[in-house]
Amino acid sequence: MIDVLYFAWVRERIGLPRERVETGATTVAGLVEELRAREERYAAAFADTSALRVALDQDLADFDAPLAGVREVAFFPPMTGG
Amino acid sequence: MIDVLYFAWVRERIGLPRERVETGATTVAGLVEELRAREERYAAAFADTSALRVALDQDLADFDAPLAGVREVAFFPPMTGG
Amino acid sequence: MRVRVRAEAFDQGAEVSAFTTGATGAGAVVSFTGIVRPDGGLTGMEIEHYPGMTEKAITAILEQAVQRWSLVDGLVIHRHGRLAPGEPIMMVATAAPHRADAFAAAEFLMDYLKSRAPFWKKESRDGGETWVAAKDADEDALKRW
Amino acid sequence: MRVRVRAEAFDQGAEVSAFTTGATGAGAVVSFTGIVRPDGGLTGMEIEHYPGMTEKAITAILEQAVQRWSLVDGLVIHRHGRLAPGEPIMMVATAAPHRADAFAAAEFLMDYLKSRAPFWKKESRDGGETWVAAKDADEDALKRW
Repeated sequence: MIDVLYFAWVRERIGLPRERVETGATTVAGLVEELRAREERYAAAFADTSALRVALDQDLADFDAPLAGVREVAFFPPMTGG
Repeated sequence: MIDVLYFAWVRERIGLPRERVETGATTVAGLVEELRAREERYAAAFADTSALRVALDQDLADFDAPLAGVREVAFFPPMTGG
Repeated sequence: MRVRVRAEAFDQGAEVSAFTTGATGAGAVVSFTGIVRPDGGLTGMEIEHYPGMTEKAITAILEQAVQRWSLVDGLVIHRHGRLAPGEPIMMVATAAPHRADAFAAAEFLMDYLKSRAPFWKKESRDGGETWVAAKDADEDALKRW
Repeated sequence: MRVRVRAEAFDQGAEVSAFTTGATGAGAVVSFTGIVRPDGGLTGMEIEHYPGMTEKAITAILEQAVQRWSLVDGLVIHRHGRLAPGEPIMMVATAAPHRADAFAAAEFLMDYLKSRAPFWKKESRDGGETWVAAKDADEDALKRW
């Protein structure tokens, strides 16, 4: 079980801010494939991963990063702080 | 007659902050020559004009600038504001 | 070195004063304040963030700046939640012996906060709400460091 | 746009607040404060200036910055007379729609004030008083603009 968080329009598109996910995926990309296959709203949110960023346990990571030992995965659009 | 002002170590070396000067010089360099010839303290202050800056009527100028119409000449070291 | 992420407004004048007073040995203090610009009929802004990661990311950016430019001190304050046009969104302050370091560190902090701290802005206008898109220029700005 | 040359201390926090409040339409406010650094046993500093020319020179520099970076507003405060270590000497503030302009204008103002505004610093130490020499680096800094 892993905590999956969504922010900004990813959160709005999927319709929830976080959920617990049971996954067999070994990488972020594998997890994205599983989520996409769930429902249309997930497929829409993850349609173009080049428009998304991912953080593993609150550190920015790449989509090919391994999930081993990770407790929290967050998906969000490019940041617009400042 | 022209007002001649001195600042910082130029003022200290010459021993006064300003004076009225009767001059026949047509350029700043000519005025400097006249002042140098006056006394040792002037010669010392104007020994190296590359270490000095000049302003004519409160605008920075060059040592070869003409004095025609100028009412106030100021000599000082390079500025150290900020 | 201090990082504050909060919904409440802050008094940037009081923050700059306190920061300067505390920065013993500094010869130069630079502050930057970002304000909600009332552009194109903007009626408000909502800033979402990622609690936990936000503080962690900003602290890492600030530590990098302090080390790289030998800062005497550094400060980042960033708001989240609902903001009105004209309100300060965030500020950074840097203190260094010399001005070039204080300026460079403040610009570095701003460039990194724009693209590497987990905040997302949503603008409200009469026509509705839209998420602000990240600019390529902001990502490119990181390359100079 | 305001230029103030004065012997009295100023409250840079209050100045930054008032400046920001007045800068309607700005998205970015940058401030710089220069402080007397207590370096190498410095006990005090005396700043001489050229009344009349000082205001004229600073106003010209500020007008140039406002025009070049489309500033919403600009402010320069510079003290003269006797200052103690740790005291603010001067400040500049710039307000612009975007951050790059506010930063560039503030750095430009500082570079020009260093070498083109008629101020001269004399430092006091136990050993006596010495006029601060202009640095080649400060003159060189002007070339980037």
